[in-house]
Amino acid sequence: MLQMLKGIKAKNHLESIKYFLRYLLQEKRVDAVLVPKRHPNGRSVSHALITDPLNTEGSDPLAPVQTVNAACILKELTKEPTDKKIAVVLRPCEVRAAIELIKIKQVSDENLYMIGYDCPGVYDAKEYMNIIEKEEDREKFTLKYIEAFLSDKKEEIRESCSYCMYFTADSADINMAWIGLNSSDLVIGVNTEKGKKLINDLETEEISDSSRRKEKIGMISTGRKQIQKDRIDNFLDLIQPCIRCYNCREVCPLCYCKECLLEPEKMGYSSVRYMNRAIKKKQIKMPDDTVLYHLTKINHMGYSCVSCGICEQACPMDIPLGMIYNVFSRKIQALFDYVPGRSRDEELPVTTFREEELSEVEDIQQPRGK
Amino acid sequence: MNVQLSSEELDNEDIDKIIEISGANLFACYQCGKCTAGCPTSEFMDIPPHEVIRLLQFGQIEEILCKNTLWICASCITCAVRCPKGVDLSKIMEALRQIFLRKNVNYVHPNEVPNEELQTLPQIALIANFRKFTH
Amino acid sequence: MLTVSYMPGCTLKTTGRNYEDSMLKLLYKLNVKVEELKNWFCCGTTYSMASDNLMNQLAPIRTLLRAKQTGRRELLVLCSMCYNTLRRAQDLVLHDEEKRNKINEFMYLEETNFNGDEVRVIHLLNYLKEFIGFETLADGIIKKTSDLKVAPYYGCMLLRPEEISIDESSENPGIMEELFQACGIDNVYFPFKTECCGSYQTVNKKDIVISRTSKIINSAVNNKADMITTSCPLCYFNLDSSQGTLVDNVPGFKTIPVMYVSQILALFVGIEDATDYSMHSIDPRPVLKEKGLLG
Amino acid sequence: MKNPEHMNRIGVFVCHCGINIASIVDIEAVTKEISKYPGVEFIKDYQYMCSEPGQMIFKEACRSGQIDGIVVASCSPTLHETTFRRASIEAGMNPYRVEIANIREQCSWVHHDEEEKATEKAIDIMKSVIERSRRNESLTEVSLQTIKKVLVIGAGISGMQVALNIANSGVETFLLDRQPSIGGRMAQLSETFPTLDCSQCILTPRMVEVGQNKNITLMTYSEVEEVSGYVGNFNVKIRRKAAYVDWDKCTGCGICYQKCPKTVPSEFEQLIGKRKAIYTPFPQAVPNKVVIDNNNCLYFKTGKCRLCEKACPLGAIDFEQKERIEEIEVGAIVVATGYDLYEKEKIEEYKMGYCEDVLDGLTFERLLSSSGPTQGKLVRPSDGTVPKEIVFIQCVGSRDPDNHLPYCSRICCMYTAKHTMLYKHRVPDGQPYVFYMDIRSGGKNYEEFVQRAIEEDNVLYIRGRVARLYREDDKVVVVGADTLSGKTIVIRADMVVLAMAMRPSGGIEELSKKLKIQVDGNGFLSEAHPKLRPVETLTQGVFVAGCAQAPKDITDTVSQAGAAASKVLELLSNEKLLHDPITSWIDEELCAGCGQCVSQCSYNAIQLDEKKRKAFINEILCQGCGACIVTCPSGAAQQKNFTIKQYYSMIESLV
Repeated sequence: MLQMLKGIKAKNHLESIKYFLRYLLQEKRVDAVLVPKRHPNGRSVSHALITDPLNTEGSDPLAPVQTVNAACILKELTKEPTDKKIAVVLRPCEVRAAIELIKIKQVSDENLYMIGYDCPGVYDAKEYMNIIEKEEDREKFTLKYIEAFLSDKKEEIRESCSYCMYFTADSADINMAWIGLNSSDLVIGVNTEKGKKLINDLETEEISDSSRRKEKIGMISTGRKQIQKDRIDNFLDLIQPCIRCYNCREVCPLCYCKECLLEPEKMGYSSVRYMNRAIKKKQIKMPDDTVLYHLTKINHMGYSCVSCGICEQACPMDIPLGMIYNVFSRKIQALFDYVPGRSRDEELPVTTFREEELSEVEDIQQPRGK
Repeated sequence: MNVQLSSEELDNEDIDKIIEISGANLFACYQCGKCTAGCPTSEFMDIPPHEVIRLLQFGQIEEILCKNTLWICASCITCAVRCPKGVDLSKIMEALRQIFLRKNVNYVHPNEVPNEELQTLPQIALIANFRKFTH
Repeated sequence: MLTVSYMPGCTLKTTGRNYEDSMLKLLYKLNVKVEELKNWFCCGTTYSMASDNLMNQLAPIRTLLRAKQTGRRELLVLCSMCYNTLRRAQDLVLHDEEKRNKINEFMYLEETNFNGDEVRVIHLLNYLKEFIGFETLADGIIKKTSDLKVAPYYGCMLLRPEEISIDESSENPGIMEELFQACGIDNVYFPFKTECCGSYQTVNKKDIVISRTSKIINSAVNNKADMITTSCPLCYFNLDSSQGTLVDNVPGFKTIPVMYVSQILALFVGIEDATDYSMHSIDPRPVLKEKGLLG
Repeated sequence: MKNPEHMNRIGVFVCHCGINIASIVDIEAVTKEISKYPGVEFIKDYQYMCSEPGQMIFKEACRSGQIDGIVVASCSPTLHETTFRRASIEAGMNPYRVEIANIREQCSWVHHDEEEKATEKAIDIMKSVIERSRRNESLTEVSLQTIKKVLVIGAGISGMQVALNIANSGVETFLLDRQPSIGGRMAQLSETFPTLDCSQCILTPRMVEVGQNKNITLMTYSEVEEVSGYVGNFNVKIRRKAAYVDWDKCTGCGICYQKCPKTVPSEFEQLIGKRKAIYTPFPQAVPNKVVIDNNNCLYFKTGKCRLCEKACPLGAIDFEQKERIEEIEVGAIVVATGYDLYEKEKIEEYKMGYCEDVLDGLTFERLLSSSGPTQGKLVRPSDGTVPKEIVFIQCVGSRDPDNHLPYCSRICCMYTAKHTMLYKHRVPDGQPYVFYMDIRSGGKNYEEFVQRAIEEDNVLYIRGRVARLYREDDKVVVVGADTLSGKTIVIRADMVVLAMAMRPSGGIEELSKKLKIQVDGNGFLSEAHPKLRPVETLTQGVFVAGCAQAPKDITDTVSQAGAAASKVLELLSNEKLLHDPITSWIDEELCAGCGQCVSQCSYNAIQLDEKKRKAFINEILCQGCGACIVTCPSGAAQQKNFTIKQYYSMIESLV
């Protein structure tokens, strides 16, 4: 159920978000706020950890660019326990990644308040830099972009956003909503007890009619579903250009190993062995582990992948990694009826065994005969 | 009469047909007799219901078709409900009737039902009877 | 006001008229509008258990299609045979995808398919329990002082096979007892309530039916029942009509009237003109008068 | 060519296994090829490596100091790995440096018609095992102290027997039961087959023996609350239920229950007899102490009464008593929780016949028992008349996969025969009938016993099931079939005894979860191996006995109890337990603390230190199953002598 925060009046969505963050800091509901903020030169945005309410000016979480999946930052921020409360403003894919990381204990949400928001999608970072360069009022560009989104003008958002089905942050503690809503007031959904605590004595008003929002969300979802690919026929061709830079691994919010299993030294490969193998097989491909690398990564991360697409953006060879991950991981997740980041209570598929799965095994072991 | 058993005798097309029509597993039956014990009409039968399955296990389908048992069965399904092995005897009886009737013979001849009976009997009795006993 | 679709089946228009009439009047009094399907088919009266022949399933499925087209979720049936045939056909379609497709392919002229779960075939007893409520029914009872003892007879088709049973137990159904108890009507211990009456054997093997019904009737009489009550027109016929023969051939045989559930309920709620007593071969009027149910 | 990193002096022994291997695999070719393989320092083939002379060759090579790793190419490691490892110890080498290459079951036997390929495969198998053994470490077994105490759960004949056997060997034993007294089901029985001796007469002395045994601590009226630890070192929390009586003071004199005004049906008497709200289950109870049933006690219900308190000369009544948790430490646990009967209410088609005179087998036992509610006089509970026609129905709920339980309850054939005889001895002019499907009388003197019932006591055995029961007047009509004559049989019986199916006693599932042992599809406890390890469970240190494992009669129960006791004693006879060192370990450098391995471990061997964000493995609990290794994406979980690098190099040698 959505509600309107009554005290907050602002001229646009961006302003109302800023106002809300400032309020949280002023009232000492939290000690710090983590939010994307416009650079002094105005070209790009990056995350800032803000403790002074005045410094919330320039926050621009809606800017259509994502340079990092913020869940990665949360790993750093909660490495050691602190008693400081932090409100983190996240895109829906970042919320979902963060929830997955909480499950595997790489992020501690003890003192975190996740504030998500309806995401309009982003440009490819390079493209965004080119566009913003030409813009005169870079502040207003974000608002212009949202308006275009609302009026259904086709924007060239990056591919992985164009088929994203989870653009509302329903599993965050609080989600800020604007799609399908008329007012520029701050409308929020409170999804957890924690979220409730954060706004507990604020005056709110329930929004009774959210049918237009539902309709709009439904419309966007249907459109996006059609763009989604269902299978990949030329996987080997697609990954052929891979130069083994491992950028995709570095930016992936869910790759959490301290040292990747696929580092050459862990394979126990000595020069002698390379040579021996080449002699035996007549030739070997160098570097030789691109296929293994990508398959292993999908195998390890497939059930948790939130399809944020940051890997695709990071790939210097323009391999459509976002699409590849989306197709594979959707299939894996469907097998287990699992949606990463949907709920904190849903256990990771590989860590549990459901009873009906057990009977599947039994059926295989004891075929029913005459 | 002796029943001579052999593998050919047991591997019988008619038996396969019975299994196909009824969908019942004849070989699950362990002859406990609960079907016979509960059958409301077994006292009128030439051979009791459990013996029908036994003879089918022996492949002796002709032995059964010449008995009245399949025509006495009133399809009350008591046997199937109680069977500890889940063998649906009511379906086996239906299959046996079908094997007989599909040779284009009638067991009951509608024309021979006396006129005054036709007047008084409820339709459901007539239709059900003809459905079970005519081809 | 409740409205329900209704499929009478063949016999309720003829020898089972008392059943339909009393039910219609009863439900009218209970503020239920009963809408007979415009275009129903004979259900076949007995479910075909030959799995390789689907022709016999077409009629019941067509009837269910008509019910689906009314847009209502429930299809009320009274006759036990109809109930059994429709429910089992529905069950078949619901659980066997291959057969469902085959049947639907065959009926290509129909406007829509039947998937098995669109319509619930509901028997009168369940309808009274779930949609009207035995308490509501009891509120309408005006003949509170009668000490009529009924023997509720279920027969086979409402109970077996287990998966289509109207009650949770095929062996120990209790819905009629529950109904009578709620309405303050006594019922007796009746161990033959689920034993087959001989069914369609009544056409060419009367002796079987006579043997069956005599056991059922004796059990009811020995347990001090005044009346056997049933909800199946064939059970009714077999139990009622065989008593003439039994009186002639069995010395000391005691007769007992057989009535439909709805006939009895109608009397208890004060509808006296629901029934044509001349259709009964054992006239229930003497007992009804004795028990103060008829003036 | 020398590999600088790893040990590289490997001795290889190729076994011909008579002609089992040698007739298919070309031993000479194998030896020639393998001797060239890097690191192979020594190679030798022999006709039977496992024979005494074969082992001599092996040991000599070990002692030579020439080699530091060994590969024996022979049969499956399950057969002779231990043989060669033991031999290596005798020769002064670490046993975990010995590996087996299976070239018999996995090679010569399965490729007996393709000799050339078999030879190639044998070479490949050996190469890969050589690769693995290159990186093997010398391991020593983990040893742990064992606690020389045992907990036996369930104090029926099975648990009592286990406890006595163990205690008589001088090992301290705790015997636990949730009932106030030991004795279990056997205490309820009248006479026993096939000897017809009185159950109480043979059981009571045993109960006294248990009660007086210095090494046995009775913990009746108690339940297992929590089990932690592992073989040799279990920690068990036991809930001692509140008896509201100070058992240290109570002498079981019985004045209290004579005074108690509240009478309720007795569970021990299967509800056909009575007991008071303060009671002992039966007069011969051990320990002879009373308990107050607070669900029925007037004081607990209404706040008034306390007559027992006033009557007790010893001041033992304590209404304020609370249940308490006691902790014990034991080295082994035996589960002997016994059975219950399947509820007769579940048999729908018989329900119309149910009345006081339709009994289950155990109730009939109480009716026969001279200490039972009728002092052994056989009369109908309904009206006290002597039943002249009595029907026994076997397999009720048993052997009925479609509606009830699929298995045979195993004791019913015999106890029904016993029931018929005991009935005839009490009612000589009565007629017993037995409906049976098959008579299973496979024990010693069992068949003779059944035949005696048929021949001497004129019991009429009718082969068929009963379809239905119903009441008629004061009789129960039994409608069954006799499949031998093809007839439907109707009997107007005065009494009907149902041989209800046996099933594991209630609560076994929760208990099995606490003990981390498995139950089978029917709820009985699973043994480790149906033939070779019938009293062990898959959890080390936990054993089973009696009907908790499967239906069985007293004879078999006592035998199995003895077996369980001897397995326990075998376990505890060692000062220390040695644990296979092939366990997992966590590379702390790599562990990211995600905790996925923790949920995968079936043995609770992994713990997560949330602060350090690291997993730790308790190597005593670890069974080396490898589940954590498969789960760990980082490769932080590793198994000794089965490291990822070892696997890589094994694969490497093959592709």
